[in-house]
Amino acid sequence: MDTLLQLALANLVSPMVLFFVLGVAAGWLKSDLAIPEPISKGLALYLMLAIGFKGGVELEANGLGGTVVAAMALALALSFSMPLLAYALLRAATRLDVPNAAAVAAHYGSVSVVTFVAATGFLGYRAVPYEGYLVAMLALMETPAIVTGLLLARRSKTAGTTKPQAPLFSKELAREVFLSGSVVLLGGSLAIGWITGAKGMAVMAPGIVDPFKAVLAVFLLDMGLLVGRRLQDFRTVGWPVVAFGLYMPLIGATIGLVAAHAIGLSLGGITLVAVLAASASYIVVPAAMRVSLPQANPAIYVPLSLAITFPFNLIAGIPLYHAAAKWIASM
Amino acid sequence: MDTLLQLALANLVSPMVLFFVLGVAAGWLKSDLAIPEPISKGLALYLMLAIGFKGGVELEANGLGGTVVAAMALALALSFSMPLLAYALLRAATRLDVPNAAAVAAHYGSVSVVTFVAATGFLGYRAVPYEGYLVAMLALMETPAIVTGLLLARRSKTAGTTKPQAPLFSKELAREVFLSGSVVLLGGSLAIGWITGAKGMAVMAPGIVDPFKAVLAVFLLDMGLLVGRRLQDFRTVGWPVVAFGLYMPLIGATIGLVAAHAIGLSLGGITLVAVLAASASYIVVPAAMRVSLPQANPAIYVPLSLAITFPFNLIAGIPLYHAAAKWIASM
Amino acid sequence: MDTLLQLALANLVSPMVLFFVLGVAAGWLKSDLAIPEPISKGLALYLMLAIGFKGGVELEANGLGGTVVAAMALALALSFSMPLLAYALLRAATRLDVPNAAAVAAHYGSVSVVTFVAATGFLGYRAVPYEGYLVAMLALMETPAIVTGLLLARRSKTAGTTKPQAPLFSKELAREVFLSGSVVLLGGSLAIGWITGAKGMAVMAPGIVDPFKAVLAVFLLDMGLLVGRRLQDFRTVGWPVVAFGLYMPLIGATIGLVAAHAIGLSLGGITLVAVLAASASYIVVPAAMRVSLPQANPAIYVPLSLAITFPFNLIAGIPLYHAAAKWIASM
Amino acid sequence: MTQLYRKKKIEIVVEAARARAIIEMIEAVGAKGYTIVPDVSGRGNRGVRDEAHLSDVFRNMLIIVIAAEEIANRIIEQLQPLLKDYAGIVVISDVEVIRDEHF
Amino acid sequence: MTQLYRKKKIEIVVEAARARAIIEMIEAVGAKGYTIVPDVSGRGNRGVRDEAHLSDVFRNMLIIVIAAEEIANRIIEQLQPLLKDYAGIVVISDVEVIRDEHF
Amino acid sequence: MTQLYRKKKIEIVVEAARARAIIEMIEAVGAKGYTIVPDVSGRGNRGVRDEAHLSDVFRNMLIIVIAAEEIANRIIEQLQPLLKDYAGIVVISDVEVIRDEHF
Ligand SMILES: Nc1ncnc2c1ncn2[C@@H]1O[C@H](COP(=O)(O)O)[C@@H](O)[C@H]1O
Ligand SMILES: Nc1ncnc2c1ncn2[C@@H]1O[C@H](COP(=O)(O)O)[C@@H](O)[C@H]1O
Ligand SMILES: Nc1ncnc2c1ncn2[C@@H]1O[C@H](COP(=O)(O)O)[C@@H](O)[C@H]1O
Ligand code: NA
Ligand code: NA
Ligand code: NA
Repeated sequence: MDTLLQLALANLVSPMVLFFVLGVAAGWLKSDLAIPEPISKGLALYLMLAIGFKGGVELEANGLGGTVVAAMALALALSFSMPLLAYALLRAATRLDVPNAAAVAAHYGSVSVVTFVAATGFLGYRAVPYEGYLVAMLALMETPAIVTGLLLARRSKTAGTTKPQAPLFSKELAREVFLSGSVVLLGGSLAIGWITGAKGMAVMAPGIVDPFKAVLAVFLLDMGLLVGRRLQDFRTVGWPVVAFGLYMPLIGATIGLVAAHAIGLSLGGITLVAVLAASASYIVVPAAMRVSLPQANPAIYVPLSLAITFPFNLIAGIPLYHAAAKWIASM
Repeated sequence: MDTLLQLALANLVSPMVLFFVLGVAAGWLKSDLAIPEPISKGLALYLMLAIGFKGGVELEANGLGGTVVAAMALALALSFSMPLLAYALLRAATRLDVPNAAAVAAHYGSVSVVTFVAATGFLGYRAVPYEGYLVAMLALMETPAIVTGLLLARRSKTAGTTKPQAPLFSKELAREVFLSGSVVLLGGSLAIGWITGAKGMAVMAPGIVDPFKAVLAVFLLDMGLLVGRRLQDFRTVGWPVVAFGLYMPLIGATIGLVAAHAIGLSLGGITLVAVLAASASYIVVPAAMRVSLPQANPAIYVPLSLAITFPFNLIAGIPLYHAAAKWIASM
Repeated sequence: MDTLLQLALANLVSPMVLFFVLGVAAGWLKSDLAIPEPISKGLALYLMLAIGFKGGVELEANGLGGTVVAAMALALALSFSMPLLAYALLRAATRLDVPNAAAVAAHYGSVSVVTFVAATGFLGYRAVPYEGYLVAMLALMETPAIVTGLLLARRSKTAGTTKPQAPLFSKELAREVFLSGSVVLLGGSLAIGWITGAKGMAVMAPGIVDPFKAVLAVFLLDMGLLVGRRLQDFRTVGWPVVAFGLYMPLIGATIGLVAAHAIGLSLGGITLVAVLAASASYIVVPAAMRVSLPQANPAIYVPLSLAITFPFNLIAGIPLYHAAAKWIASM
Repeated sequence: MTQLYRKKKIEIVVEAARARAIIEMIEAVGAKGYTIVPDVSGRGNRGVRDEAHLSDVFRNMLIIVIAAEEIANRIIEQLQPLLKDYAGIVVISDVEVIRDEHF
Repeated sequence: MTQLYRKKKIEIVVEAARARAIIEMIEAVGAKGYTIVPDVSGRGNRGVRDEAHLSDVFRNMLIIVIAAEEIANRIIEQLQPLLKDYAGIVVISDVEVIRDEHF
Repeated sequence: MTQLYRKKKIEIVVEAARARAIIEMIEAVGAKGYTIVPDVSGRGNRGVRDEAHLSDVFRNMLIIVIAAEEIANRIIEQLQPLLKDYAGIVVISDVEVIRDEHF
């Protein structure tokens, strides 16, 4: 336990987490500190391009080991199935109705790119290596959960509408799911990194490797501002739902730990899969839900994943999951 | 020919070209991947500042050799005269009317900054040196073609209008031509690089040299998105015009190769002049044409230079012109 | 004097100052060169984050020496008191009425972050060390002057209004003063640098140290564009007021020099305090004045501090104050 | 004097997530054009919708259509169901235009 | 046919520094919503107000409120003192809306 | 009650390349002010005009002028030739304003 506390404290005093905390404080106190919208979108794109490209280069360097296929299958399985568990918990433990429970559930099957990136930063800080192809898991896990969420919501919809039931997968949704900017950029950069390998990395490194952590710190400042301004939305959400936002990551991480250990990932890899399973989407899934499940209230699912689960994972979750990964890896 | 194919393939798998291809695919498939407008303008400014500054520093280092004046004269001559050739071809081989043919012609006398930058990246990758002052040619070639284009358009205008003929060069156009942002930034950075020399470079290098290629890759991703979204504009343009967008660069490059060889430039320099002559403007000239030649249809000239000539030069043209430059330089 | 001239000339040919001059020229000639608004806000945030963080790290490295408290007290004293002097001069030497004189005075008690940053660049270029905690002075001096300015304006207000006098410090103003974005970001980054120390710096350096000067150069290009476009506002301002914008920095710098020498700062430190005292705010104070002293005309105080005092300090002031600091330090 | 033509102006403030569907409807119904102000914020029944957005979930758009009365009526008719479950308002007014062929 | 309800539309162009106070007034007076176009430029009595701004001092905002006549009158009444010393204009017109419950 | 004054509102959606000329005309004709929404997208006779632009060639602006009827008429008169060969629409409506001295 001593190590765990030390880990948590060391994480707390990294510039990344401190800038996040600064942002939360400034946002909560209604400071006019604000990072212009296009800049913050640009930073998000940068992080995805960089992490995807690095993953691709490492994939090329280390080859497609036997566990790669298993890892990809695991990614799909987790993203498709975790919403079922989340939905059951929400219906049992909160008062959310069917569409809202389905929408929230979809978020927890998907992932948070920035939480993943912060976890790679955490590992890098401690020189813990991890499998480069896990970035592909990140890309794969973004969207399947949306499908499960919509299927869950179906159950109620049939009663409410008089029109013949709309197809589950509209063209608009398909675009949202398969051609979502983050999926394309993560996947595309991974592919380009994989094709160009070390030679490509030599070209890209001064832009995407060296300043990476500083950019991440600035982006976390921005996320903090967003979270700080949304802290008051807690009230809308209700305490049983807030509690879900804290225990669901723990459940997800546990599943991730066990599964990642089972397919034979390294210590770093186990940590990252736990983080993926624990994190919740706050960009891609909200957008998809708003288009395809408008009955669900965004004022519930956005603050839940953004203002509760995200900071929890960033500050407490990552060191915790890493400690647990150590323990499970040493067994 | 073996070398040429190899060159083309090697160019194809550079991160720059691959990010461009990724962008085209994402744009064509209507992915919501988008680089915020201010970021993409910022990246364009960065490229111009960096390339201008580097050119100036190299100019200072190597002094104003005898060929400099010749190169500058060549730049002006090419930009002023190439629209005449382009216009004749367009009137003979396509159905464009006078204002549209004149407007398109003006684009091909001018240049594409990004194509030039990509070509310097291509040369850098292969450690082929080139004359630093060629950046000044780039700046000089941007706008003279506009004047020729407007003069060509005059021929028809006189008939159509009842009002006394407006002066060819309005104040608005003069500003567009001489004080266009890219001309000022390229020229100004060149001058500053030239004044501050190696000492200035020491200050600026970590910002403008090291991450340069990564920034270029991101910018090409953005250009790809733009091209991908405009690919459908082909239909508006018509096949004879599309064909012009492919053979005109070849003609231009040939003229550039011969002229550059004649004034005694190095292998790298010959390649770059060929690229300048082959490339077509899609920022400065469209803006000027819209102001001064509104009868011409931007839905013709923008997709032609942006979605046809630009990708052609980027992917096939640069390695081709370089191979040709090797051949001509070895004679 | 020989050294002074040399200093001034050397400063003039630094890329930073030259890019500023380029910007002024382009802005004045109405070139359409423009750095997109979000980019320029982003660059300003970058400079503050970087300068704050570096200051914090140096503070941690060198410990809180005896002079730190004295320096902080000096910062508050200067910012609170200098508007009194400025106000007296303005009322005596110009025709500005009470609210306008009070508003202008407030600007000169506060500081210009970019001028400070440019001065650190100037010192860095000459390898002159300075006390890291001076960044805290910068943060502390931003806002107290606002309070003095508003108190000065009170004198006239009582006569003009029929309503019961509004409280001096509205909630809106408090937010503007204490939670102004630049105060929060400077102070927060300083704190984070101080907490994370050298380890934090290792993480952040490739992002905030290496490209710092190049970013500053680009930001000064942008400031130049702004100044160039506002040069015509001179006419609104009137010559006695313009003169104030030139002699007030000299008076402020003199006070700063003497006070900084008195509390025992190094050569670099004396220079920077002089620069702080000489510079005038053009972001934080205008915003606060517009909210709390709307009778004052922004078309007077913005061009005065932005288009007159800022360029004066940047081009002539910094080398001058540094020469004076050398002289006073050698006594 | 320039000839003026009477038209209806419809202004729609709607969350970005719904904008695409509405624009498709506007085109389908036969309007000859529309204008979009891509980034507006506001407050309404569904609380504050501001600029600080990672996704478009809390972003509003303003869509403006000028159309002949008959087409305007069709648009209004079809907006009601399209706005169910979404944040949005619809405002109609009388305007005049020049260059009738644009509408 | 969809039922339409008569309302007033108030458009306010005002410098950004004053926008917060005006929005608070609009809320206090009982309007159910408003829309903001956050970044407009312009020229008026107080000269050019453009986009090139470090602070918000030279930035304009456009605020749009749709409200029943009575509330509109209250807003207009209170705008006059709020605009003293500030750049800004107020424009009122007649409009119709659907979904009356939003206003 | 606050005094209201009847004016005309002219809204012009026009491609950015033409905006400068139109604004100069508006000033020349004697209007006391105007407001610009600098970045709107849309579709009209000349096809889609969207945000993805390197140059301003495919960008629209929205220009709003409030003016007395007489000046409004002059503006409308002069817009017709200025819009020839350019994408753009002109919409006129009746409005009321406070603070008459601004118009
Ligand atoms: N009364 C109003 N006046 C102007 N804009 C409004 C009004 N009510 C709502 N809006 C705008 O319409 C959006 C959606 O409204 P609502 O569906 O009521 O939440 C809000 O975010 C505002 O931008
Ligand atoms: N006649 C007008 N028509 C349209 N907008 C105007 C008009 N007059 C002023 N404005 C807008 O209102 C702002 C403030 O106006 P003013 O208080 O007259 O300086 C200006 O910056 C313009 O954006
Ligand atoms: N009927 C309409 N309603 C609203 N905006 C329109 C309409 N027609 C055209 N516009 C706008 O005016 C611009 C130019 O129109 P046009 O000249 O018809 O291409 C378009 O890009 C739209 O932004
Ligand atoms: Na998850
Ligand atoms: Na060319
Ligand atoms: Na000062």
